[in-house]
Amino acid sequence: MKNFLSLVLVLALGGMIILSLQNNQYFTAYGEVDITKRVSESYIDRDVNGGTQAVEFGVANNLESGPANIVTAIVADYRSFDTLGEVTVLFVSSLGVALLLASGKQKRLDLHFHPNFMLRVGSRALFGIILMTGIFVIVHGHLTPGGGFPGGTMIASSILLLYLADDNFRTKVKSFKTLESIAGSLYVIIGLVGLFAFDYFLVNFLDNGILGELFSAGIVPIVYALIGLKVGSEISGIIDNFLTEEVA
Amino acid sequence: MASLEFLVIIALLGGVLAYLVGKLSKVVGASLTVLVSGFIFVSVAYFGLNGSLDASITYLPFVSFEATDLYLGTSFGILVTFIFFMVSFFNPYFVDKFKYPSLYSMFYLFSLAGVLGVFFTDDFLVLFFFFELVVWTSLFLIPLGKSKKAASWYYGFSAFGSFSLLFAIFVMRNTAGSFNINDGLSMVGGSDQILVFILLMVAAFAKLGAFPLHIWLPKVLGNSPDPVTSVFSGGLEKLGAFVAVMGLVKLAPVGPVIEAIDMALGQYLIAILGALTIVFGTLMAIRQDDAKKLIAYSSMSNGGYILVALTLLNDTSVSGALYHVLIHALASTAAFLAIGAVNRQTGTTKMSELGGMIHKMPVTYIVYLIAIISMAGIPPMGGFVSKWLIFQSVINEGMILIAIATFFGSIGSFLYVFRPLAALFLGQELPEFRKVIKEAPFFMLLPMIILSGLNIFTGVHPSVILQYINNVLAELGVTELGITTWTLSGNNGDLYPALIAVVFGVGVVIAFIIFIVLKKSRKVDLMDTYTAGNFVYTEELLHYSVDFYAPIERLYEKHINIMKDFYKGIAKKVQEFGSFVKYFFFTNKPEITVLWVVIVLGILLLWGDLL
Amino acid sequence: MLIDIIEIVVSVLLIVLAFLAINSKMLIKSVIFLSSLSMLSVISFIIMQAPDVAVTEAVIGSGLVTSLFVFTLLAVRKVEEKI
Amino acid sequence: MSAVLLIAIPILAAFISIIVKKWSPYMLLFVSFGLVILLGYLPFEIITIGGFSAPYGISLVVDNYSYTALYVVNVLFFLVAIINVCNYKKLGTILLVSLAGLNGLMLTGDLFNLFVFLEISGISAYIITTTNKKPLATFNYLVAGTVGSILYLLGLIILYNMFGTLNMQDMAVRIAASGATDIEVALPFLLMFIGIGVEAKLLPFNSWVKGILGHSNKLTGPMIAGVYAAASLFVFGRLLTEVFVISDTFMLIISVILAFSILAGEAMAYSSTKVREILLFSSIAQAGIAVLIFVSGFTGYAVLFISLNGFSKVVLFLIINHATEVVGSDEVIDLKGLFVNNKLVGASFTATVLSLLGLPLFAGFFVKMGILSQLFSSGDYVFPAIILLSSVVEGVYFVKLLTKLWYKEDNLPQVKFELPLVYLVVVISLLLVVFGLYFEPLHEQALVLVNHVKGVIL
Amino acid sequence: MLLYAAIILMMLGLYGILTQRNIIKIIISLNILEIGLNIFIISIGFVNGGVAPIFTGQNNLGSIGFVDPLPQALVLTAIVIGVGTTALGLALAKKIYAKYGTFEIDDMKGAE
Repeated sequence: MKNFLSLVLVLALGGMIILSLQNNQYFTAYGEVDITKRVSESYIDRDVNGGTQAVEFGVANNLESGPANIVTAIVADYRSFDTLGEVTVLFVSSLGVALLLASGKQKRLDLHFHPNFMLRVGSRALFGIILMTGIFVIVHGHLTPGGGFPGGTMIASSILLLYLADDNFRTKVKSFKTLESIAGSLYVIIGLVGLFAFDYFLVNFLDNGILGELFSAGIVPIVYALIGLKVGSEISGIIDNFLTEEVA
Repeated sequence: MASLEFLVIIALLGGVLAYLVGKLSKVVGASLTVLVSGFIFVSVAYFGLNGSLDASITYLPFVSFEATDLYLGTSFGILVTFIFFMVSFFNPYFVDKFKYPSLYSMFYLFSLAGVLGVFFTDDFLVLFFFFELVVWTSLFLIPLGKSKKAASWYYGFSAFGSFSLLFAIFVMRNTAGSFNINDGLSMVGGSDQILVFILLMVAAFAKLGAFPLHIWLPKVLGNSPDPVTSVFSGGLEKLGAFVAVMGLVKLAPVGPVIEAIDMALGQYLIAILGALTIVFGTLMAIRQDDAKKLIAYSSMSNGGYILVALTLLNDTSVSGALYHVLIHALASTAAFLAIGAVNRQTGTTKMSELGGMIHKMPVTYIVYLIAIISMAGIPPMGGFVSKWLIFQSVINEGMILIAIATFFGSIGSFLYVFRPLAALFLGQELPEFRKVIKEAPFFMLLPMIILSGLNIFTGVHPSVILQYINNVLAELGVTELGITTWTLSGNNGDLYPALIAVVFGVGVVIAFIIFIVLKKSRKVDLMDTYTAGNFVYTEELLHYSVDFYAPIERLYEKHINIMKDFYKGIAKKVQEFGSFVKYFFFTNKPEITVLWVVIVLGILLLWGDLL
Repeated sequence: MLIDIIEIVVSVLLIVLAFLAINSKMLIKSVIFLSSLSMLSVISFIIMQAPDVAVTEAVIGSGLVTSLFVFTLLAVRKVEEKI
Repeated sequence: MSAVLLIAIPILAAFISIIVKKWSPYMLLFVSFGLVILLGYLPFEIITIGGFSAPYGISLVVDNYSYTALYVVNVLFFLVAIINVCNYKKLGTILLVSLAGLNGLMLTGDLFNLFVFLEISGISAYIITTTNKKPLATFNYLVAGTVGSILYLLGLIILYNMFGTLNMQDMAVRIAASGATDIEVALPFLLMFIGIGVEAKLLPFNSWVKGILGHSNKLTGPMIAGVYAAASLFVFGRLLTEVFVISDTFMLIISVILAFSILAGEAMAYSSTKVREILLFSSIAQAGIAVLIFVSGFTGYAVLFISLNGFSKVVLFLIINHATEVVGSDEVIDLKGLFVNNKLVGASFTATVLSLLGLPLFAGFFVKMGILSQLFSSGDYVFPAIILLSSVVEGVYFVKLLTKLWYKEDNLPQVKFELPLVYLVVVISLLLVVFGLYFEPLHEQALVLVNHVKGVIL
Repeated sequence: MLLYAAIILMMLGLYGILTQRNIIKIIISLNILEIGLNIFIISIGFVNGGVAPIFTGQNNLGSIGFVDPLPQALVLTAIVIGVGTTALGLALAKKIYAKYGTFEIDDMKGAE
C-alpha cells in the first residue's frame, strides 16, 4: 500500500513538472530549439574570440579551437576545466574504493568458477583487439565520436576480460597507480604551462592545424590521450578492488 | 574630573587583575574587589553629585556616555555602586568556599563595569551592550552556590527580557533614526508605541522579577552564595527598575484613558500586575522555611511596590517609587548581609534549625532588626517615608483594589519579616551552636553598620535625598514634591519625619528604663513546656519559627506553583516539539530526504501556481 | 516517420524496464534490467543524434556499471547462496 | 599569481601524492599552508580558463565575496588538517582533493562547473566520513548528496534551456533582459535551492546530518560542521545574490521553511541529551539563520555570521569529539565536570559558546547587532523575532550544558587534551574576544561586502 | 516524447529510493535517476532534422542543422560522475554487508 501511495505521489510530481515546463513560454519544446539564441552557436562557428574564418572541413587552417568533433572541442578546449574536475572525481572515487575495500594484503576472490584452457588462450587474443579499439577511440577523439573517457574504459574492459578469463590473474596495481599519477600530473602541468607561458590556464598553445587532419587541434589529442590512460588505470584499479578480498 | 569611560576600564582591568591575583591567593584577589568597587563608588558619588563626570571617549570607540544633566542615571549609578561596594566587604570572607574563587572576583567586577555602563549612557545600543554584559557575567556567579539549575532559569528569563528590550530598541530606531534614548522614547508613536511599551515592560518585569516572570527570583536569590544574593537583590534588580522608569515614565502613557481613574489602560494593567506581584510575593514569603528565600520573596513584593508607584505619574508616587528603590536596596542588602553573616557562622539559613543567635551576634541582630523595620515600613526607618508617599498617591488616585493589595503587602510584611528575627536570633541558644558561634569579624560588620545607619538616616531626615530625587523628577517631566528642610508635603497634609523619630526615640528610652528597673525574666530550659497544664502534642507547635502560619498557608497551599508549572509546561512543550520533529525528519533510512524533497517540491509547485 | 515510432517504443520500453528494475524480487534480475535500461538509453542517444554520448554510455553504462553490480553480488553470493 | 593555482596546485599535489604515499600528509600540510599564504597576493579579477571570454569559457570570479569565503575556508581547513594529520595519514590525498573542491566551489563563476566541484567536494566528504565507522550513515549521506546534486543539475539544465547560457553573471543579465516573471523562473531556482539545501543542512533535507555528526570524530566533526558548512553556505549566498530571482510567493514559502528550520533546530537541540547532537542541531538552526539573511538580501553580515559560525563550530566539535573519544560516550551525564581540571580548554569552549549566543565582549554580539539592524531597517519584524526567540532557547540549553560541564565534584572524566588542540582552540577563542572588543575591521569588511552589487567587481 | 519519458524515468528513480529498503536496490534507483537525467539533458539539446555535431566531409556548411553540442559535453561529465558515485556506493554496500550481514536496512541490528 505504501509503495502504491508513493508511486502515485511521485508520478503526480512528475506530471506537475511536465505541466509546468509546458506552460512555461521560455522552455522551448522538444526539437524546436534555436541554436542561435544559445551559447553553443559560437562553439560551432568557432568565433568565441572573434575568429572570422569559415569553418570548412579539410580547408580551415588554425581555427580558434581545432577539433572537428565539436563535443570534444567543448569538453577538451572551451570547457577544459570541467574535464579536469571530472578526472578528479574519478580519481577520488577510485581512491575511496581502494581505501574502503583494499586496506590490507589482497588476494583474488574465489568465485568457484575455473575457466578451462580454451577460454584462457582465446581471451588473450581478444584482449589485443579490445585494447587496440580503445587506443583507436582515444587517438581519434578529436575527429570521431568517443575520446578519453570511452577509450579509457575500453582499455579497462580489456583488462576486465583478462580478470574474468583467468581466475588468478592480477594486474600490477602499483604500476597502474604510477601511470595514473603521471598522466594526471602531466595534464595539470600542461595546464600550468599554459598559465605561466601563455597567461591562461589550460590554453591550447599548440598550432591547431587543418580541421579534420589527424595531427590537428593542438593539445586536445594529447590531453585526451592522458585522460584515456588515467581513466583506464583508475577503472582497472576499481575492478581489481572489487574482484579481490582481504587475505584472511 | 573622573571620566566614566576611565571608570569602566578600571572595573574591567580590575576584574582581570583580581583574576590573576586570585590565582595566587584567593583572599587578596577578593579584597582587590573591595578596593576597586570602593574607588569607583567614591569617584561616581563625589563627581556625580556635583555633576562633573565627563563623558569623553578615547579608548572604547563604539561607546558614548552622557553625564551632564542625567540625574536619573546618576542616582541609580550611585546607589548600585554603593551596594556593590558594601557587599564587596563580604567577598574576602566568602571566597575561599567557592569552587572558582578567582573567577568569582573577576565576574564580580565585570558586572560592576556593566552596571556602570548601563546607567550613564544616552545611547540604547551601548545600554544594551552593558545590560547583556551584566546578564552573562552575573550568570556565572550563581552556580557557585547550591543549585545549578538556577543559572539556566535565570538566563532564560533575563535573556527573554533583554532580547525584548533589544527588539524595542530597534523598533524605536526605525522611527527615531538613531539609538538616542530620549528622542527614541519620545518620537515613537501609534502601534509601534504599544509594541515598545509592552516589550519594555517585559524587560523590566524579567529583570525585577515581577509577577508573570518571577520564577527565577526565589530560585536564584535562595540558592546562590550570600554576597551574590545581596548584589542581586540590592544592585542588579535595580536595572529592572531603571527600565521600568524608562517604560512607564519617559514613554508617553499607552492606550485609551480610563475616565474613572483618568489613567491610561497600559499603566493600569501594569499597576494591576504590580499589585499581583505584591500579593503573590507576600503569600509565598509567609510559607518559606529558609530565611534567604523569605527575604527573596519580600524583595519581589517590594519590586511590586515600585511598579505600582511608577504607574501613577504624580509627584508623590514617582518620588515615592524612586525613594522606595533606594530604601529597598539598603534594607534588603542589610538583611541579606546579616543572614549571610549568620550563614557563614552556622552554615545554614533554615529557620527551624537555628535559634538564639542574639547572645553571640548582637550587632548582626540589631542590623537585621533595623533592616526589617525599614522593610516593614515602621516610622523611624526610611521604609515608612517611601510607603507613606506610595500609599498616599494610590489612595489619592482612587484605585481601591490596588490600595488594598498594597496594604495587604505591608501588613503581610509584618507577618513574615519578624519570623526570621525570632527564629534566627531570639529564643534559647541551641546547644550545638553555643561553643562554635562568635560575632562576625569587624570588616563584615562595617558595611552592615553603615547600611543600618543609612536606613535610620533615610527615615529621620529624608529631605536631603528627596531634594536630589526632585531633580530627577524635573528631568523626567513630573511635577516636583513639595519639600522643606524638615517636612514633606503630601496630598493631604505634611509629614515631620524628624519629629516622629524623636518621639520614637523617647519611647525607646522609656521602655529601656522600665526594662532595667523591673524584675528580669528567669532563664528556662527549652524542654519543660510552659503552657498551662495540658499536654502539648508536638513541641514545635508553639515554636514561632516552624510553620507558625500553617492555617493561612492551608488556604492557598494547593495552587502554590501555578506559575512554576506553567513555565515547566512550556519547557516540556519545547522538548516534545523537538523530539516530535526529530522523529519525523531524522531516521537512519535514506528515503526520508527524498520524501521531503518530493513533498516540498509538490507543495511549492501547487501553491506557487506554477502550472 | 519511422523515427517517431521508434522513439515512442523506446520511451515506453524505458519506463517499463525502469519499473521492472525497481520492483523485481531478485537482485540479479534488477541488475540485468538496469543494464538493458542503459542499453536502451544508448539507443535513445543515437535517436537524438548524440554519438559521443552514446559511445561513452555504452561502454561505461552497460559495460562497467553492470559488471560492478555483478561483482558485488558475486562477493556476497560466496557467503550465502541465494541472490 | 592567479587564483587558478588555488585549485590546480592541490589537484597536482593529490595526483603526485598517490605515488609517494608516505609523504601525502606532509604534502597536505605544506600545500594548505602555501595556499593560505598565496591568498595574500590574489588580485581581484575575473580569470578566464583557456582564454575564452566569460559566457563561453569557464571563468573564476575573485571579488570581495569569494575572497572572504576563500580566506575563511582555507584557514579553517588548514587548522583542521594540522590537528588531524597525525592520526589520519591515509586520508592525505583525499583531503587535498577536497581542498581543491572547496576552493573551486568558492571561486567558480560557472553553474555547471559549480556542479562538478559540488560533486568533487561531496565525494571526498563521503570518503572522509567513512572514518566514522558508520557505513550506513555515510551511505545515507551519499544518497542524499547525490540526489541533491542531481536536482541541482536538473534545475541548471532547465535554466540552460530557457536562457541558453551557463555563466552566472550572463545568466542574471539574460534573465533580466528576457523579462521573465518570477513565477516562470521559480521551478529551476526551486530545484537548485533544494539541491544546495541538502548540502547546506536546511531542515527538511538534512536527515543525514544526525548520522554523520552524531558519530563524528576529530576529523569529520570539524570538517563537515565547520569547513563544509561554511563552504556550502557561501555557495548558497553566491547563488542567492548573483543568479536567483525570488518571487513573493516563492519567497514566502522559502521563509516559512527557514523559520520552521530555525525554531525546530533549536527545539531539537533543547530536547537532546547527547552533546554532539546539541551542537549539530544548533548548527542546523544557524544554517537556517544564515540562509534567511541571504534571502532577505544582506550579504555583508551573512558572510561574517557564516565565518564566525565556522570558526566556533570547529572549536566546539574538536573539544567535544576529543572528549568523547577518551570518555567513550558523548552523553551529557558522562561528560559532566569535563572542564574542572582542564580549565584552559573549558574557558575557550565557554568563550566560543558565548560568542555563538551573541553576548557582549565577543565578536558574535557585533555580528548579531549588524544582522538585526539590517533586518529591522528593511522594515520586517517577523524574522528578527524568530532569530531572537531562537537565541533565547539556544541560550538556555547552552547554559544548562555549561553549568553541567563546569560544576561537578566527584569522579570527574579523566580527559587530557594534547597541546596542538589546546593551542588552536585558545587562539581561536582569543580571536573571538579580540574581535569582540575591537571590531573596526569587521565593520569595514561588512560594509565592503554589503554593497556587493550583483556581478560588479569591486 | 523522450523528454517526458526522461522526466518519468527520473520520477521512477525517486520512487525507487523512496520505497526500496535494499541497499543495492537504492543504488540501482540512483542509477535510474542518473540515466533519466542524462536522457533529459540530451533531449533539450535535440533539434528536429539536426545532424550529429561533428564536422565531416559531407556537412561542412557552418552552423546549419547541428544538434546543440553543449548538453552532450555536460552529459559526458555527468555519466562519469554517476560512475564515480555508483562505485563508491557499491564499495559502501560491501562494507555494510560485512558489518551487518544483510542489505536490508530494516533488519540491520544496531544501525541507529
